[in-house]
Amino acid sequence: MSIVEALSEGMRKMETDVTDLEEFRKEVRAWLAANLKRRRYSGPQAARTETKTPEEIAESRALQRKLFDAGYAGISFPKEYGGRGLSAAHERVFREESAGYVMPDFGAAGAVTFSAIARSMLAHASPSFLRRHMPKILSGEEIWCQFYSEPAAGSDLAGIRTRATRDGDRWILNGSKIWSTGAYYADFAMCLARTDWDVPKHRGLTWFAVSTKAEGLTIRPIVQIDGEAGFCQEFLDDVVVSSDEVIGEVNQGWAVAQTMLVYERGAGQAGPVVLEPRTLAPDLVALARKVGRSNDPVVRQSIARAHINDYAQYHLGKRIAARLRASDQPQPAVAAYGKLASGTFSPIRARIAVEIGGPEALLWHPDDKRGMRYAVNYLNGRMTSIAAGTNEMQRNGIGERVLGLPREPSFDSNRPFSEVIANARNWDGRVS
Amino acid sequence: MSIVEALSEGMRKMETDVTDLEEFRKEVRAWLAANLKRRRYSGPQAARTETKTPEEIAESRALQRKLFDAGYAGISFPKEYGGRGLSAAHERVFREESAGYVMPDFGAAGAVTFSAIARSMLAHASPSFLRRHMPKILSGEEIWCQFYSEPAAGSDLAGIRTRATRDGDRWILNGSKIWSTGAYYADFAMCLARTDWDVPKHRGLTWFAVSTKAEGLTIRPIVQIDGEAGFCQEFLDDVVVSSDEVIGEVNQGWAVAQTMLVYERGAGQAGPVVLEPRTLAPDLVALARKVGRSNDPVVRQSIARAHINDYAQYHLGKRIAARLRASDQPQPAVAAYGKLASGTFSPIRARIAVEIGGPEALLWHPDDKRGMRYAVNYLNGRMTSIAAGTNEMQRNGIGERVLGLPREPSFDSNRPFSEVIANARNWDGRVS
Amino acid sequence: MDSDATDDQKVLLDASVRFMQQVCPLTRVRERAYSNITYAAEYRRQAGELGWFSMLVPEDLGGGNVSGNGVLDAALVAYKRGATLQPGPFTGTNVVAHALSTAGSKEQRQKVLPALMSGEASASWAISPPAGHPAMEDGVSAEFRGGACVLSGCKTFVQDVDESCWLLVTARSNAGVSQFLVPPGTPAVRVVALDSLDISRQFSEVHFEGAQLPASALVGMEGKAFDLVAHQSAIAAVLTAAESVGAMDHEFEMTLRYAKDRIAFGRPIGSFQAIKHLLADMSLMLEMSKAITLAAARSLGSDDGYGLEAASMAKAFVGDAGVDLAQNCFQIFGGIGFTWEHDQHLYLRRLTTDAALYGDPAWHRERLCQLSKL
Amino acid sequence: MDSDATDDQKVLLDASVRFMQQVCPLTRVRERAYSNITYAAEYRRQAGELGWFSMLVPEDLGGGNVSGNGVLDAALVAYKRGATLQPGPFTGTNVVAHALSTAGSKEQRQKVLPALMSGEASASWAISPPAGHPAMEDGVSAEFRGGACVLSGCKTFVQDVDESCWLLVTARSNAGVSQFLVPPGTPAVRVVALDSLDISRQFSEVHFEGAQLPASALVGMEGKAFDLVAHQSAIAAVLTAAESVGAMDHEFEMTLRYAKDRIAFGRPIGSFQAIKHLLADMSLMLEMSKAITLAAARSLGSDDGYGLEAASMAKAFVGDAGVDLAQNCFQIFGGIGFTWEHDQHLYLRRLTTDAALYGDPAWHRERLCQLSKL
Repeated sequence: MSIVEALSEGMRKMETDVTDLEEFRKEVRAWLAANLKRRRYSGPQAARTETKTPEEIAESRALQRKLFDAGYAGISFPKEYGGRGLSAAHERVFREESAGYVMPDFGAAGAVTFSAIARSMLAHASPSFLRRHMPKILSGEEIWCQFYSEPAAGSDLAGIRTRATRDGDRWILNGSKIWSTGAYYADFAMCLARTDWDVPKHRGLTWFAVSTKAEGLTIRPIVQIDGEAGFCQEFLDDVVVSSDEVIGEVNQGWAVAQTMLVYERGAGQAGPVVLEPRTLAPDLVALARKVGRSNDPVVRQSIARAHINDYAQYHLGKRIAARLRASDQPQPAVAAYGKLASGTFSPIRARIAVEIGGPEALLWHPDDKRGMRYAVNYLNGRMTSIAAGTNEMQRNGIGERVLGLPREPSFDSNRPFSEVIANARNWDGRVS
Repeated sequence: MSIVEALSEGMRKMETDVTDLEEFRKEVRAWLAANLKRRRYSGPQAARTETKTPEEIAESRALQRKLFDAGYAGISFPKEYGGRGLSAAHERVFREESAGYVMPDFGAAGAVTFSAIARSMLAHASPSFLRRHMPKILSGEEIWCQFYSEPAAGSDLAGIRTRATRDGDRWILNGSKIWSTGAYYADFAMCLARTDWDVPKHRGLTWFAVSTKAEGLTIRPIVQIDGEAGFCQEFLDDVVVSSDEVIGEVNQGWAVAQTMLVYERGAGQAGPVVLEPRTLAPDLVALARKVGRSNDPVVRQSIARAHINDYAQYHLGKRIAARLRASDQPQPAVAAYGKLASGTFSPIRARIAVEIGGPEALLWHPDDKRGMRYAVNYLNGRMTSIAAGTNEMQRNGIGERVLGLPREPSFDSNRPFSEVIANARNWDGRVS
Repeated sequence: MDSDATDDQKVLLDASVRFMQQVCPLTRVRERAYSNITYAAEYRRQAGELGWFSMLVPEDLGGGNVSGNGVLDAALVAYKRGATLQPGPFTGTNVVAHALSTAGSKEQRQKVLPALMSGEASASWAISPPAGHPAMEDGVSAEFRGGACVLSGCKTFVQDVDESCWLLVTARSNAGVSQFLVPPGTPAVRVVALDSLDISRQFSEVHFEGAQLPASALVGMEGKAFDLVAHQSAIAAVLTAAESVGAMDHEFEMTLRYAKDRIAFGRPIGSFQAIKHLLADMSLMLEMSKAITLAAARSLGSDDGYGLEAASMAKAFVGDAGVDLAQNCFQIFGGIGFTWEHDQHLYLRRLTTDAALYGDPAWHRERLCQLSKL
Repeated sequence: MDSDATDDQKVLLDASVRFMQQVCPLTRVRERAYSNITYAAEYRRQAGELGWFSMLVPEDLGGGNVSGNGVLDAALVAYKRGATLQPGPFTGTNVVAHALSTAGSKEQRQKVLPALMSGEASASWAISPPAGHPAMEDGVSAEFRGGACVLSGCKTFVQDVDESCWLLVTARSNAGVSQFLVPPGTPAVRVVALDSLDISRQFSEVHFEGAQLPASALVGMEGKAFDLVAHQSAIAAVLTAAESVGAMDHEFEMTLRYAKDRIAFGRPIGSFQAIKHLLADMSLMLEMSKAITLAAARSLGSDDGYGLEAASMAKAFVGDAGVDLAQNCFQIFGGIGFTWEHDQHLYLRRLTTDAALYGDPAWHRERLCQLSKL
């Protein structure tokens, strides 16, 4: 059974286990109103990977625990692993209802933990592994991050060079990882390493669970262009991992990665979590008013453009979600539309703010941290066009997997990885 | 001696044969003022391939004859072939001085005849061929066109499938050509055909001079999207050509094509022939005033954008020309900047007019032919982004030949052409 | 957008597509078949039978729709119409039917409305002034003299006016914005057929040379048409956007097929990133165009309080996206797209004209700001 | 743009580049070395020796240039400065030196001008108001009371003001637009250093809290500064555009190198059309930016009657092209470009700020229309 089949069977199975959704919605609504704080629409949330303080993390852990205790963490996860055992539809209802509330915020690492990581584990890890880790994940006790990208493997996700060598019933890991969101406060990492170098690149990869406290592991925050340090770089120097902590099959890591990708792109969520933007770009309107340009027809055009793009993006998201719900199979390439939309329009929107504000957006008093928000948004405007799959990779995916266009010539998919590395520098474009 | 060396030696040789340029400028200025009509800047000339009436062609032939008789046709061409034997610098002086005058207009075919065709012949054809044809070309008696592109060979310029078979001291041509500008009023065509199918595509091509009155040749105008028919399609059905009328060496047609390309892209001109745009986009200003929108700040932004692009394009052209003049060698890839600029900005400019004008640009009284000019410009707005090398081909050229970026993988440059054709349909992007 | 339709809507759409395939495929559009009066009358009659002109009319006036949201139903039909560049004042007739249902006199509702719904008569909306930003109500002034009303001025961009066509004229009087229903053949109303970039439809200029109308020609109260015009404008925006999305969808499919079939340099051109990525971006914009148009139709048709804004947003977004898409398709087709016999130019012409019709993107963006009280 | 320089200009540029490499390479820019007063003074002194602040001053006032076109010489130096994101009010000091040469009093010419040219003192232009479209002369009002003039209001975006910095303030009075030369340390002039997107320079807000100046502080006649301000604005536009082009050129080279070196999928990423075509387009925009900036410098510096228009065109074109280029370079660098230690963000910050400085592209487009009498 392929991963895609396994996933869709899982989704169908859960969908069939239907209790009264409307009843559930009422229950959720009441609980949320009684227990959580509301939030309001104030323009789209700019992508940003902020440094989290230990206090913020502790607060989010407590909030997550509250959800877990009330039965709202892992709503569609099996009961034996700490979930509630309800359907994906219930999960969706909760997401819709909770969209207006303040939820636990572990930064980008949180999204990764609860969507991509937890769900990929569910699909691939052994029952004993899941019993050991999943309840702690759902209750906020174990925050996870990914050790995936490497300095020499970004868009080329399978070009991993971190090496895992078997040593009896344990593995020794060596190499370097980068862009690990929130690694500095995570408890565990899901780490991808190469376990066979003499086969094509997709066929020699394996995932490991690595404690962030492991000996030989150095985690170093990366100072970002906005001065934050939400990402980390890691150096693995003879890090030892027990064979129990392999996730999925040895050398079958690419299958796990594919599952992860599906959930990262939102196929596992199947519903937008943002609010419908019905207020004309409030952040831009406020800025235009502040600089006295709200009657400038050219500025008004820009504000309208930004809001229209927000509105179109929101409804694209809803449309994608509906299509994914209607489908029997996860469709990562369909979800790629949402990613590409965000990667296309976020930089434009950030730029519009800077253009409207002029000096007001570019300069601020040193003691006015809010004054720098337009500049910070601007610097992070390309976050969604690069992180977790560049616009270019989304276009390839849409082009080949949705539109059915013929493939790009591939020079590295059929050769041993060791050979690909050796040949790349001499690449001359000539095909014999 | 390579073509590039031959060309540059030729250019140098002419440059050394200097008479007093300022004296020549005075002579030209006086002759022009006495003999030709002036024209003025009225916004950039939109690319368009218009149907020419026999009367217009006859008028242009007469005007060309006037130039020829006065010694201003083929200024830098050798005297033995009907030219004046002066330098490229003299040619340039004449072009600068005559920019403000009404010159012979054979449509796009004229530009092709006098730059690309005549100059490629000079570099490659035999002396007897040149003595036979060149004086007639310079005097306007022989208008030439190209039989180059084919229905299945557009951007892929060497993918020619018209077949020439040797038969004693003559050749038999069969196949089909397209996009032959002005073929319906041309006297001769320079026709590219495949003379060897068992070598890679660039190595089996040969050029032939074909009379447009030849038996077996059918010339059919192509009705364009703007209703004009300046281009033609041809069908060659056992057309016979004498061996005397081969241009360049047999199977070395690609070298001739390369020379032609250099001159088509303007490397043979080395100087802008347009006027510096110092009047704010007059066509757009007139349109905005007509529809009462000249005070609309959004419209004003568009008008300014259009004019700024015109101005930047003009100065890019001057800069390219200066760089080409300063160089010892023709640099077709440098000239590609001018082509890409035009291909990028012409469609934008045509669209701006339609946006400013609204119904005024989109609709017109049936008896007001001038009323349709914005619509016609709009339809032809992509002419320079497609014809004579698409934007995509220019980007490849600039990327690889100017910027030195690594080549695109090539699947057809090292295999026999017959094999390439057979394999293309089964192309799956896999490289063994 | 078929996947977005309910089963009932699918029945309507399937029947509509069959009708268009039989009666007015692209070959007939090219021949301008609709300029023949007999043909146009028959086309309208069959379209009327399908319910094309009844969807915005309440059931008690003889109208009806299949989903409970008439704007959404009409938008889906418009989408199908756009795919084969259908002629005829579909948008105009629906706008006028809506106006008469909402504000028409008893006589207008009883005499004109049934004829519009059945396709016996058509109607077009004379709204665009010949100059200036399309500040909708300009161009024609109305003056009341005794029992009659005199119209003077000019409207342009009026679609498919023929001998049987009623005109809804939006005009200014001292009292404000008023609307008039002008019967076919009214004296001193001169219709001048124009040539156009878009050859799939017929646009005219209409001159009102002191045309006298009885007071009964007023639709609603004198000077009180502002809100109704805003709503009409939103309907026209949504239906035009939906027709554009249909045209975009069809042209995109044509181009995609070409990118897979056309060989250059020993490969299909769609294997080159220059083409592949362009098509991916176009596909994104097409999906967003579908999403925003459907959202606007749902919102406007369900009176959920954001319909006018959503309609303007859809028109602005789709207007730009449609022209971008047509231009990009042209680029991918290359030389062949310059030929008259190739279809791409028909779509380029249509999408460029749609962008300007009933308010261009810039106008709708400004309108969004005004509706949002900026 | 080296190939555009004459031999004399090349000598100036080579010496300037050596100076910058030795005194203020990018590592020192990152450290904000220029915020140290002693360092800044030494930097200015050496720059003054190179003639950086004399090029817009006629020879009879002690200035001079190498080509006969001072604006062109200064633009070439600015281009080299931009490549390594140099700090210091190069534009400001040159604008003020020009203003004093053209309209300064004898005292201003004899006392202040030589200090500016030698680099002993610097000067910055206080022109941008804190709000509104940068309608240049707003923000500060001037009132004459007896022999003194009182300035009130605020200017922002004032570059690299330090203790030795003269301010040229463009202000409004009843008589029209006037300019004042404000000495360093003037009471009731409060300089507030701001943080900024651009970390290679220091911008400040300057508050005039009823600051009293003697009549001798006027530059030119009261209320008659309009033409001079227009010329200053054009000079600032050209020099800022030239600095931007230098930054673009350097960033493009960095990115091109990366595209050749970076391997993914077994190939250098520059072999993919997605990257290659983007770089080709960027290269085109860069060449056009060079062409239009040089054309503007030539035109403005030779008083050929189209200099103001050309300067606004260059600033508008380069402003947009610079931000586009920086954004595209960021995209090509991908993840590594998000790190503080990588240089791309320094260029992104600079180019984005340059676009807004001394009038953003939209402002200069509107100005072009006005200069063209539209």
